[in-house]
Amino acid sequence: MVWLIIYPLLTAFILGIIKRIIADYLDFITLSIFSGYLLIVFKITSSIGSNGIEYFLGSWEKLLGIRLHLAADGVFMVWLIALLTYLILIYCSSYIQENKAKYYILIYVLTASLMGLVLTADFFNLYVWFEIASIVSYSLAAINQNRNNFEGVLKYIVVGSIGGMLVLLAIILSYKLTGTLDLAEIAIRSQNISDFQQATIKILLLVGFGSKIALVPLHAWLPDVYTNANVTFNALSSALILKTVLYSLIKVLHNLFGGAFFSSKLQIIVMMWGVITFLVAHLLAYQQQNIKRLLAYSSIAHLGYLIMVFSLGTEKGLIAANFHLLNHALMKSALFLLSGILSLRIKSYLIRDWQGLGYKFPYSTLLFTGVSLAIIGLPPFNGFVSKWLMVQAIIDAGYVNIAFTILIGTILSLVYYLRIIKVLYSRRKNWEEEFDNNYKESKRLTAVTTVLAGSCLVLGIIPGPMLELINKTISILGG
Amino acid sequence: MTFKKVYSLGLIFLLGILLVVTFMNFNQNNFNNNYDLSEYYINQGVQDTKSINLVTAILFDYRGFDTLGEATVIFIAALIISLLTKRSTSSLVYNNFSPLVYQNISFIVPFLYIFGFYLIFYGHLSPGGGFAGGVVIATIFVLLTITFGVRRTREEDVLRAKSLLENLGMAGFVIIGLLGMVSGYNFLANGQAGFYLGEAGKLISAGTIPWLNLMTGIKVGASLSIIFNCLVREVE
Amino acid sequence: MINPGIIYLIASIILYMSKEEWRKYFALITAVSTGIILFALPQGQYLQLPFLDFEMILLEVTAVNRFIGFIFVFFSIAAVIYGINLFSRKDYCLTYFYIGSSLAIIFVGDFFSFYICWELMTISSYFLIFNNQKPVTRETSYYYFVMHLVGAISLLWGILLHYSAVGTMALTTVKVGLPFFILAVAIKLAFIGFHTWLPKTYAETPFYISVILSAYTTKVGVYSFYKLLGSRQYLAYAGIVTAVIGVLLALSQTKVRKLLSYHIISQIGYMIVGLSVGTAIGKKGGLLHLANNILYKGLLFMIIGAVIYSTKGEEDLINLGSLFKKLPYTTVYVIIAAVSIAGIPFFNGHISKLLLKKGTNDPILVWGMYIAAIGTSLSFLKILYFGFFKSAEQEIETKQRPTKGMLVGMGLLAAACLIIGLRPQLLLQILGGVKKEVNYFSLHYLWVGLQPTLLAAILLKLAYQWVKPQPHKSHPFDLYKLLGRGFNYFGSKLSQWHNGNLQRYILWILTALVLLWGQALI
Amino acid sequence: MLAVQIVIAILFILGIYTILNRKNVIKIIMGINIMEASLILFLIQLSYKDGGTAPILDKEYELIVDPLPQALALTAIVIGASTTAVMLFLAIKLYKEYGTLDISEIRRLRG
Repeated sequence: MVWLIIYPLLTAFILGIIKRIIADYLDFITLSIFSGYLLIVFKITSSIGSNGIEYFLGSWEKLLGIRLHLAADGVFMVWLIALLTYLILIYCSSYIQENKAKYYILIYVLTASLMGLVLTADFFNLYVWFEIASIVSYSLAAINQNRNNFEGVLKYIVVGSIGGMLVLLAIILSYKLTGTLDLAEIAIRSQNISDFQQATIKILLLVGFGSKIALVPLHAWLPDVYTNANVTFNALSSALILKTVLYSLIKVLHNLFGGAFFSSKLQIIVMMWGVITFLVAHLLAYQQQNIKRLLAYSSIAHLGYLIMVFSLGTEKGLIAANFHLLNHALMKSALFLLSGILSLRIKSYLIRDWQGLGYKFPYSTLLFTGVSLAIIGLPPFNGFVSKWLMVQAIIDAGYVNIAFTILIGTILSLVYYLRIIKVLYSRRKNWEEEFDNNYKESKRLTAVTTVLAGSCLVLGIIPGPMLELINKTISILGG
Repeated sequence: MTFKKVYSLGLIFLLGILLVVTFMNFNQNNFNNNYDLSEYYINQGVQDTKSINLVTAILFDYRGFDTLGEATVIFIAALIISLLTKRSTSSLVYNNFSPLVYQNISFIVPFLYIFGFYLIFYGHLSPGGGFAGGVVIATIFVLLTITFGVRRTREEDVLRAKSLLENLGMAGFVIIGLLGMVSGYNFLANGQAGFYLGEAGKLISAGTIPWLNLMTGIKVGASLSIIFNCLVREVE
Repeated sequence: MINPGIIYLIASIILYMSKEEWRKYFALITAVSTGIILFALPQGQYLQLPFLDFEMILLEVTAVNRFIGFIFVFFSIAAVIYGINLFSRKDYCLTYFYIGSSLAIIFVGDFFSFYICWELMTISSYFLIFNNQKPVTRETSYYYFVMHLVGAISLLWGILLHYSAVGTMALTTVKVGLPFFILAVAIKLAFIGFHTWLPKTYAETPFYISVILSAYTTKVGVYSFYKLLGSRQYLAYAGIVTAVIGVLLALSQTKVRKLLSYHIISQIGYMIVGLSVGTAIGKKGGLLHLANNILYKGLLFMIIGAVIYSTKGEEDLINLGSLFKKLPYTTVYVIIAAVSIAGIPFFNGHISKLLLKKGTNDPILVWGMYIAAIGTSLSFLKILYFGFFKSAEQEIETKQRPTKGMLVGMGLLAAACLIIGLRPQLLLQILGGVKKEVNYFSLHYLWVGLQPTLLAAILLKLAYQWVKPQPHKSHPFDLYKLLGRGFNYFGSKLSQWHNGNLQRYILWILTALVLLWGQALI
Repeated sequence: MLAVQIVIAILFILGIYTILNRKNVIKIIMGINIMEASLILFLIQLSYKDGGTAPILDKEYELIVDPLPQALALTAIVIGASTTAVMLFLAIKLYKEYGTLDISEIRRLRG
């Protein structure tokens, strides 16, 4: 199982060695190596039992070394990471022009670190992977061919370091209390830990991870980073990095004190936090002039939904949250990648510059419109199904008023996505002169976005099998 | 005093109080679990790994995976810094020192090499290890660059070689880890996989630990000198 | 067995892909064959589909929805013939999508698919209204979509509350979450107070699009009113208020399509009255009025469309005049439509208004309807007189004649008006018929039917100066725009706080940390 | 024990104070490093035992300090150092782009 982590790592290092030799076949080799990775993922996940697989690094059993644990619920994340990264990698192979090899190396290391976050069952190891994911994302954010993004990345890195330190503090404190770093063992040993101590560790974790997943008062770096970053980074970050960090946060919060999180008074605080997050983020998104910033705020809002529903802790809530996590990953990566295509020619992400693009890129604009409707939460797209499930889960848990805020969020999100659709389909004067009509979208870019957008529609019309799958895999978290 | 300043000072004060309260609270039920993990390391560590330096034993054997991760962090840092550095146009940069400095540096460099590799190879026997040794090796390049300057045209090749070394070090680490899997055990397995552990206290002992140390040393040395070169280049 | 709406939905995709020359024939064939299929559908429940953890009932045929479905399909045939050469590919596709979702909504049997069709309808009509040429329409469509989505969300919330209380998704009269359902329905059928989207949209889209829009959106609202809210007496009063205020607002308009739009609101009021009073005759009257309204209001929109088409965009009563010489066929149709809507005997409006009157006992409602009827007659006398018969101050030029398709389309609807007016049983038998006690053509009822029109004619004579179309500025108070501005202000304030200063952001983080940590201590 | 912990707390809030109140980017980076140092000190304090020796067992010792936190500290140091390197690099880049290191002026991105 450790192959899930070391295969991409080893690939990255070997790519670093041979990148000059294979420069001509770089795309082909990189993509075929990743196809091999998918095979590995398939092989490992197909052999998983109900208790998951455990792996002891260095063959040190009995808690001496580091333990990896692929629980049933991790399978879902593993597949999401592998498949989405693959799609984005294909997109990159056509979209990235300079320093391709190093970009691929970064993406491979990113894959490894996200896998590490999902798999690891050791608290400190989690921190290490967390930091690797962070530093890779700083790096990916800083690389942009056209524009410098150093200001955004500085904000990112400062906030990220502070968040990382809070996580480290939580880890040290829990080691001080329990004398072990294994998550399961901590749960066993934490019987006679006082409420304040538990709450302290949880809060440090929440704020530390929360500054990475941009919950509202901790969110301000994210739009700044996204504004000038490469769209592929935006897609990767929004669809995978934020989601995986959120997933590992939930995993830790759940495992650390044996699910006590979901019954404490912290739960209602986190739910309210989620509500504030998405309301504020939706309001801010309407104010934006830049598409990427707008999408960034929308990502923040959706993380608000996710953490709110995750913190319910009921089985229904987990199904809904996992499904929405999948959907949002698909939709947001599709939107970012499509905005990459749409701005290929115009080289601007300002909304007003996009006027009339709908007639130049009819297909991509159609997809963009469809996915926007999906992310607003309109039928027959997947966003609606997951919103329905989320609202239902929250009502079932007894928080009727909070459920209503999700619907208000829907209206707010409509307002700003409609703005883009409106601009895209408006005609523009003197447009023909600036823009030659013969521009065609690249096939590879279009294929990737078609797959993503198509899956949005398919999951909206036939969500049954996917929900069935999620239902099977949440056994661990559902407890 | 603006409002912001007062507010931030108040906040910091509160945070300090919270920290102290938390520490006091955490000190109360400190030893209810007796730290059996560290007891085990202290009592059994040397038998398990034949490494006298327990910190190295933990770093490269019990928790070798963490070390792989932290090496990756340096790797990424070096990668991104070298990627974002502009290709410089100036051809030669140097400072004017008295001949004494040049002589001394030339004299000191071989010893530094020896010291660095000593730290790496004796990492499992005495304080030191791959990271410390790598840093010492990196300082050699730093010293040389500061005193003798650098010829940019040659530097490109040197950087390329260093980056190759860095990648080789990382790949080597993973491959040594894979050896454990080849012999039927788990990733990064050492003693259990039947590697020659030798006798505690000897140079050739502790199975894969010295080799992992070596790889890390190469890697860290190369990475840090890449980072230094790029930073210097940016400042000019 | 298939939901007729789904045929249209599938057809819209085929229309999108089909070739230019085949498109219109295909569109017509679809509409006609759907009518035939609909005729063959027996009553009962047919199509079920498991979805999530409940059953979606995609087809449930009752007398009422069959009745409305007939009218919808019939009108779609007429509208397609009317606009057969005007529609572009996008128009065909979206129109069929829109009609399909409205038809589907009539026939589904559970809340979930009801909601989905409701949203599909909103989306497709948004893109139908969305017109890239005119910036005004862009804003309007935005307004339309947001307002309808608020309604839809309210409906969704109501459904969720209903579902979690009742436990089934079957489409019935609701028990829980009534205010949310009322809000949703009110926005859809343009209750006074929630009506602001309607005149804006219908008056500013291309005329062949407003023909289509006029028939479906609000009528689906009426159907859902019937289906979800049931008969509640207080809603009848709301209905009568809508009817009276709607007609008053209509009277003050000079643009014909705006006038007609306000008229739709007023007519919706009648239907609400009929559906809420709780008597069987009232209910039938309301439904028949719905059908009639589709027919003659659609006809009126078509007529004004023909006028716009031939004068290249003129629809202001101030400028129009003496059209009867230039557009003779159209004049015949407009007379039929106007007398129908005014409730003159032997035309269909008479029948439904009579049934409504029979159904209500409350004097307030009766008098309200009477006033609304006078207003209606007056406003159509206004259209007839100032638009078609009075000679214009400036001779208006007709640059092109209405196409044959337009004339045929209008003719179909006019014929339907006449037939229903003469033989109402033909249509009413689908609803199960009305007992013979109502003799529509007895002398008394003929007199009752003529009364409002005569009064209106006298009023027109007396208050000529007041009724005469004259340019005036209107500043309608719009609460929703104000709300939007408030929302925008709040957002921009929030946005200003993000001034890019890293230290401020870190301060926020620490504040969050200290707050959370502190609450753990306490 | 508590005395060291108070020092840790002071270092921690000193770092935060520096981040919040110093305008210079380099000083902010130093503030972050101070915070990190406080955490590493905490790790060392955790492993400390009165009269214990370093965990290098070249002969028999009575009391040996906990080696695990030391290993963790090493990892934390390396990660911190890498992040600092990237931050310093960014500071150089920002100075070139904005002509200043004043954090209150490095705010083109806002809203």
